[in-house]
Amino acid sequence: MPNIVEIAVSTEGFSTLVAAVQAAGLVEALSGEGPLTVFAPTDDAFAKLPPGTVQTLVDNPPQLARILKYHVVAGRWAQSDIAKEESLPSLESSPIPVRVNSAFEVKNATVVAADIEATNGIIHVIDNVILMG
Amino acid sequence: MLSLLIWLPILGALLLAFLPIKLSATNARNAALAVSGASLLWTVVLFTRFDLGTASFQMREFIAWLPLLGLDYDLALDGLSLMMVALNSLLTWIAICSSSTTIERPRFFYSLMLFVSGGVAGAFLAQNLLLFFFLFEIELVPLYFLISVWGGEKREYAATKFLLYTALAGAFIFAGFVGTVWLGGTLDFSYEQALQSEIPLPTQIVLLGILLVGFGIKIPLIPFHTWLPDTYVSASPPVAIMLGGVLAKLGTYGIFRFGLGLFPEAWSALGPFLAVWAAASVLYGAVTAIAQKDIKRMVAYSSIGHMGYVMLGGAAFTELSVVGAISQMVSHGLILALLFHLVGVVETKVGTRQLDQLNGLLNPLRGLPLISALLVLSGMASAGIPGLVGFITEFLVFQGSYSVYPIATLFCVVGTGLTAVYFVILINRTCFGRLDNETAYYDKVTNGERVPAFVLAAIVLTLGLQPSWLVLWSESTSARLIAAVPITQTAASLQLETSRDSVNDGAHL
Amino acid sequence: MFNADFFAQTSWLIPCYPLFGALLSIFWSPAFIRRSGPRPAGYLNLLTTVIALVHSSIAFMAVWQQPTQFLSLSWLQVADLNLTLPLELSSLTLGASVVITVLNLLVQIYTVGYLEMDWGWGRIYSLLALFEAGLTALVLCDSLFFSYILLEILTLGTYLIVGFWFNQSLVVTGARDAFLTKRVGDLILLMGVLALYPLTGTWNFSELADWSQAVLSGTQSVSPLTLSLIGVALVAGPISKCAQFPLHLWLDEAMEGPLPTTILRNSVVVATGAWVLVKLQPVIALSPVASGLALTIGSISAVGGALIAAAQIDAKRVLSYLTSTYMGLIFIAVGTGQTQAALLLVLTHAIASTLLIMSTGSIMLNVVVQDLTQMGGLWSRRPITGLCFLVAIAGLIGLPPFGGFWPLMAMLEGLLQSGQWGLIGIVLLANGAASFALVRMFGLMFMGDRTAFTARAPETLWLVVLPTAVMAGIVLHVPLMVRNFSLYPVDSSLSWTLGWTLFLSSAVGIAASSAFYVLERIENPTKLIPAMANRLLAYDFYTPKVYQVTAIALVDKLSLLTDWLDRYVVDGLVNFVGLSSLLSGEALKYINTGKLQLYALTIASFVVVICLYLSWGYLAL
Amino acid sequence: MTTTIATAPTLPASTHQFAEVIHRLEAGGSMLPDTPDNLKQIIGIYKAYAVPMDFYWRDLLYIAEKVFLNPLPAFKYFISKEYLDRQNAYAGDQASLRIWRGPGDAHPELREFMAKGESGRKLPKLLHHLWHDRVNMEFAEACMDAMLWHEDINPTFNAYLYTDEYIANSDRAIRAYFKGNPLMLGLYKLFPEMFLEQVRRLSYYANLGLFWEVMAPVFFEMSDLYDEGKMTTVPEAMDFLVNGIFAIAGRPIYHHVYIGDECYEIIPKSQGFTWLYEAALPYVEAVFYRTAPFRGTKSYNAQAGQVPDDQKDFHYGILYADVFPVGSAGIPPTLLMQDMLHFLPDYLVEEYQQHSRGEDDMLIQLGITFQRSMYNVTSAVIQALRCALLYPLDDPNPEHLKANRAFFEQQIDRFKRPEARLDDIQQQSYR
Repeated sequence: MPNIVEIAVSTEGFSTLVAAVQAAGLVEALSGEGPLTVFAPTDDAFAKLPPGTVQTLVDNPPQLARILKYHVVAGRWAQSDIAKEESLPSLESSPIPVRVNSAFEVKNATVVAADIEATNGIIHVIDNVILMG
Repeated sequence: MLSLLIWLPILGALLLAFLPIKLSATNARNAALAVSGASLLWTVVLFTRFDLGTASFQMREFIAWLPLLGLDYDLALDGLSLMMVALNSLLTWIAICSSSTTIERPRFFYSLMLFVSGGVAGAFLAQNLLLFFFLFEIELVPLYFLISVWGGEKREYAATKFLLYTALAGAFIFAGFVGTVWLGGTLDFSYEQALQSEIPLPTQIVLLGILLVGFGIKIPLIPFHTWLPDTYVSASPPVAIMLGGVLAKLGTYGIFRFGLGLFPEAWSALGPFLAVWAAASVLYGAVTAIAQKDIKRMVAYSSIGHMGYVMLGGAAFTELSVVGAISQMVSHGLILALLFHLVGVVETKVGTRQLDQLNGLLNPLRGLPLISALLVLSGMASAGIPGLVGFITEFLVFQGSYSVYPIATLFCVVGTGLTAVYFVILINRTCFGRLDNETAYYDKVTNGERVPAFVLAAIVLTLGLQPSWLVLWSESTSARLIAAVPITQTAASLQLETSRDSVNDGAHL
Repeated sequence: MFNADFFAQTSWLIPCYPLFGALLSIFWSPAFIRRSGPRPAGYLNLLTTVIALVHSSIAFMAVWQQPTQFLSLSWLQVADLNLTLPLELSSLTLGASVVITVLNLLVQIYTVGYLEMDWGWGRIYSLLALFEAGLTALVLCDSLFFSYILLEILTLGTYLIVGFWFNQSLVVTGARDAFLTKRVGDLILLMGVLALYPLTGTWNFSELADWSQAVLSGTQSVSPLTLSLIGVALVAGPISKCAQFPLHLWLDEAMEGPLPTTILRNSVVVATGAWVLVKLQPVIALSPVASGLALTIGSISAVGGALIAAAQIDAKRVLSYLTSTYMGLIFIAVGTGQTQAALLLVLTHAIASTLLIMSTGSIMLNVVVQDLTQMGGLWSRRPITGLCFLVAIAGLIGLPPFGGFWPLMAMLEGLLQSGQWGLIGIVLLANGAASFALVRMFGLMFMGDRTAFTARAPETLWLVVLPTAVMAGIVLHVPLMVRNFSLYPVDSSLSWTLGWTLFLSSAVGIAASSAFYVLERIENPTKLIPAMANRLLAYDFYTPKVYQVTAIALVDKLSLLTDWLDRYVVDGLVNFVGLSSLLSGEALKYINTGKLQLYALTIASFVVVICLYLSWGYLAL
Repeated sequence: MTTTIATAPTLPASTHQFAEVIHRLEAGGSMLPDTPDNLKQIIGIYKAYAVPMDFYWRDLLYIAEKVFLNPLPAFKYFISKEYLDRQNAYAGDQASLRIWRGPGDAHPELREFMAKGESGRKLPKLLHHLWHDRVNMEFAEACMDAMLWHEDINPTFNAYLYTDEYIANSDRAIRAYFKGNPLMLGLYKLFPEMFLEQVRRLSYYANLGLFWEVMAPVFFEMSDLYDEGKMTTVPEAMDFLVNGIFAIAGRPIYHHVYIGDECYEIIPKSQGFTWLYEAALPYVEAVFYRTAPFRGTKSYNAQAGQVPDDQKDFHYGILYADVFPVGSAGIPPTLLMQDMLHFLPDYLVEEYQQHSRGEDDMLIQLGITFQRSMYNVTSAVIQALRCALLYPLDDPNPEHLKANRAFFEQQIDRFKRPEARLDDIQQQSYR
């Protein structure tokens, strides 16, 4: 079974995310032991951000890393586990509010594909980049 | 040369009223300013010609007029009249300056103002009792119109009240004059003659009493004062300046010239009573002013209080106190004119005179900062803060009177404290505080409105710092007035002995 | 020509410099110079203050250890009253003028920093300069009359400077109360001034002292009642100036004004009253009643002020009540004839309390609040200010060898010589309570845990910190000044027991306060004393309420009464007597509707009527 | 974000006191009504604000990076040539993201004012300074102080100031700065916290400087677009700001100090602090909303109880300020108004001359304009937050729209306080 990064690289629609992870120097961290839970925004999700947003971040890796870390939670959290929680502690340290009702929502994003298993964790694909605050 | 002071304005008034040419409001105003300015300049000339060493009257002008009546055209000048004439010339100019440029029926208005000015100058210069009375009485007519036509709310009531009160005062004064002349045994109304008449003391006291009531209404002293608040409040600012600054002085001038001057002995005898009357006026005016909500009314009551100081100075009848009293007339005229002018500006811009509606006018950009600053200055001048003219004149009155009537004087000192109370209320409410955002879109103050305020404030400040320029003119006149009293208990009383007696005197006042 | 003596002879110029600066500052009112800011007004006044300081210093050196010289400038000569302005040039007066200009200079520099965000520089600096001018003129002038004039002008100055931030409602009432309270004192003083002249024929302090000698020796006889009344008036004037009970409340309210003005007010402006009192001491001493009044008022203020200060939660108000305390001690000194000790106390208090307020202001500037209960834990971040505060405490209370010890010691020695044990107790008590209050304030501000309000507290602007530090240096040098200028009045027969007692009273105060507020911050030390007593102190003996129901109510009700009388009785009566029917206005109403011609016609008819009336009057004779 | 009109038929009308404003926000508008006059006013004032701001940010960075711990910083407002020429990261040819098309060094109008002042004469710098013919940096420092003092609004950044890492970084810089100065080093030994607290303050200088470095070109560009006729409505102006906020959101916030030739990284960029989270949002909260009551308008007397006990209750910022007393004593924003007065575009000067007292009360008129414009900036912040944290305005899910509304209502609730000016700026007659 591939790890988180490998899944992202091999799956279509995550090229922005992959580029961002590379720019932020997080490849190693995401390929490590884990386990980690990653909320992975699609390319469309990144495209929704106003122009320039991504570019500024890519130019400033530490800041980008911080945003990306907000999409990552320590531990292996499947949808069924998340359903019992109101929020999860992100690696950035701010909490991520989550709701699982009719839809599986992570902050203001909706999970479009849940519970993608990887060797070192689990991936939920989301349709929006989520931000702290 | 004195006649010029009378006839220049009157001629100006007639020309302004009846000259068959079209005059715009501005031109009418300029014409009036020119005429009153000319009188003012002429007054300055008089100052240069005035001989300080001469105690008695100078620059006499005499034309026999109606010998049958004992009425002559007889003018002359001494320190007292000089001060009053100067005040009149200055305040007329100020009042015309201060009147609105958009006034209704401007030609008529300015001509009446000039008419008043000329007449009052005549009254101050008159050396004939009947002439004085005639001019005194004739002022009523233009003033009646000035109040009833250009006044504020309730103007007819106020004008009528003013007319009736003053007419009544006139009746008393006339009775007093006639009595003096009659009992003096001549049929000549000349002041000189009257001076020499020998009337027994009790009769003197009766005559003086009649005159006191007459002039007391005009000044006014309590309890004859109730026409004053109504009239001052209803009158427009320029008219109020004339009324309070100049016309009220006809009363004090009359008392000094004809009461104190003609009956010095009776005057001395009535002294204690007058001192109490003065102190009562001071306190009554000040205390009542505190309760007022309308700035103009407050200033009106303040005026009653301040005229009390003049009376006190007169009552004490020492050289110092009389100089003080004469100077106080001038300083009161100046300060009152300044106050009324400023209040007028405030009312024009803000639209109200109510203390509970005004606020924050000291705000430098949206308020009336300069007007407010001068309001502080004039309020403080009136409250007797040193460095401004109000202090030194009040102080001279107090110092001059203390040795004669200590208790009454101390009460008057309390009065200045109360004066500070209401002026602080006035300044706090009007100038301090936060501007109301809903209403604070007032018009700019124009330079034309600033000029009179600047002129008066400069004089108030200059004379406050250099009071000798004010007091020196009336010194010898006061000395002459005092000297007329045969017995002592006067100027020389600044001695240890007398003052100790007077402490005791004061104790049972 | 420009030798030192020339500067002494032209000492009258000293007040003129700041006055000149004040006048020029007017141009920086918002109405005049609009396109650039108002700060030049401040720099200009700093310059004039420096000039005044240099002039005073040179003049001081010129008169040092020289006999006193007098100058006089004629002002007004009227009738038998001759008002000349006499100036006394002595090391005392010029020394005082040096102190005043130095304090002013530091305060004005401090103001540059403290009010750096303010747009009212033109006003504040012209007022500061007015005070400087007034104070230097006051110390130089040798006449009660001119002192009175200056005090009155400073009263107005107080009104304007407290009212500096006139947008705020409490400022407005504070300014009002300060003005009126001080004015009450001024007018009582004026009564004394008026009454004194007929007796003495002079207002010059030096001649008044001679006259007092004459009265004492019996060459002049004056009734004791007169002397008492005059003495009481002369004491009562300074009561309000010096914020003594019961006229002390204004100083509390005046704290609403900007802090830099508070510095001057609490240190030197209130001391003007004490200065005049010292100058008048020979006259006051003539009457046991007046001296007794000074002692009573002084004692109450000294002890009461310190106790109230110890219960305040507002930083500025602690200091304001302590000012009353020290002025009270000065009253005691004057009441017992110890003018030298009184002057020394004026000096040490002025210098130490300047530093006290400067350092407090420096804290308030970035802690934002004034509430002591919301402060704490500032020591580690603000050690410079903390040290300055400690120096100020040491310089104010009786703690040898610092400045404040010496005048108190001198007073105690004097009191001991005359055997006034009660007063000794009061001085010690006041000193102990003051020490307690000050250390309490230090503890609340600097010790304990940091609070939300003090969490962020860097040392403030250098323009604030630097003058404070310089002032601390001056405070530390006061003992040297006392020695070098031999200001200590009593022969140095220091009574060790007395010295120890004084030290002990401070130590007790410090120790008690440290126990509660420094070492261990007791959550609510007010529990230690009865709640009622605490409220009584915290709310200043309920003085505002007392004013409300007495003087204010009296004037208010009286004015309403006379107004009512005026409207309904006097006016009503007059109207009723015969004019009412006419005054209805109906009869003359038509006039107003008419035209110009009608008016003219009426005028003409009036003239005719009057002429007829005239001749009728004559003919009827 | 785009301004597609998002009508929300599924939601009933708001019952909020400011329902009108909320509906406008929900439709993608601003708190400030969309009128041509409002647009003219706010763009004009952005321009007038940006010029002094160009000085503020340069000087703030100059103080944080160069003046550093100078104990007597008498010349801290005498900015060096290097900092005047410093290229703005978002303007000029070298900018990787060019917000303003103009040059990256100091604005020409600023340079002219610094050289000649209002007097129009070339005088030595010191004379201009003493004549108070200069930019009022005190105002910028006051804004910085507000951010510093309200420490609770910037928790992440603030927490870092107390870490060992920060203290070690500062220690190195302090020692380097005072090298060869035994007095200051001795003092540092005695009172290390005193110096650290100063450095923390300087970190906020850097923070605010970096924040304003972005805002100046944003405002310049808006002014240029308006002049070119490309910005025609208030919502457009707001959207430009929203986009700007997003574009720059990730800009690093750091504090570097230059001593000699060496750079000491007190707060390194690698700490990951961002413009949006560590500067912009705290700035808005501290300066627009909270600050502290002006000493001339509120009593600080503890017994009067006019100053709130809790910093969260402080509401004295420009959104609440009474502008009428501007120009009198005790009203610090006058400093900013005066700074803007120098750089007003002609069309605003004309506008002001036609109203109220014209030349005489221009400071107040432009102050009120400034208030309007800051309501627009705050609207942009609210919309940006909505965008970042919540849902699009045209989201089909009614639950999401409800969440949006709840958010807007919560934001507008802060203007229910009586002193808030939201009501006033709805009227054109408020000037």
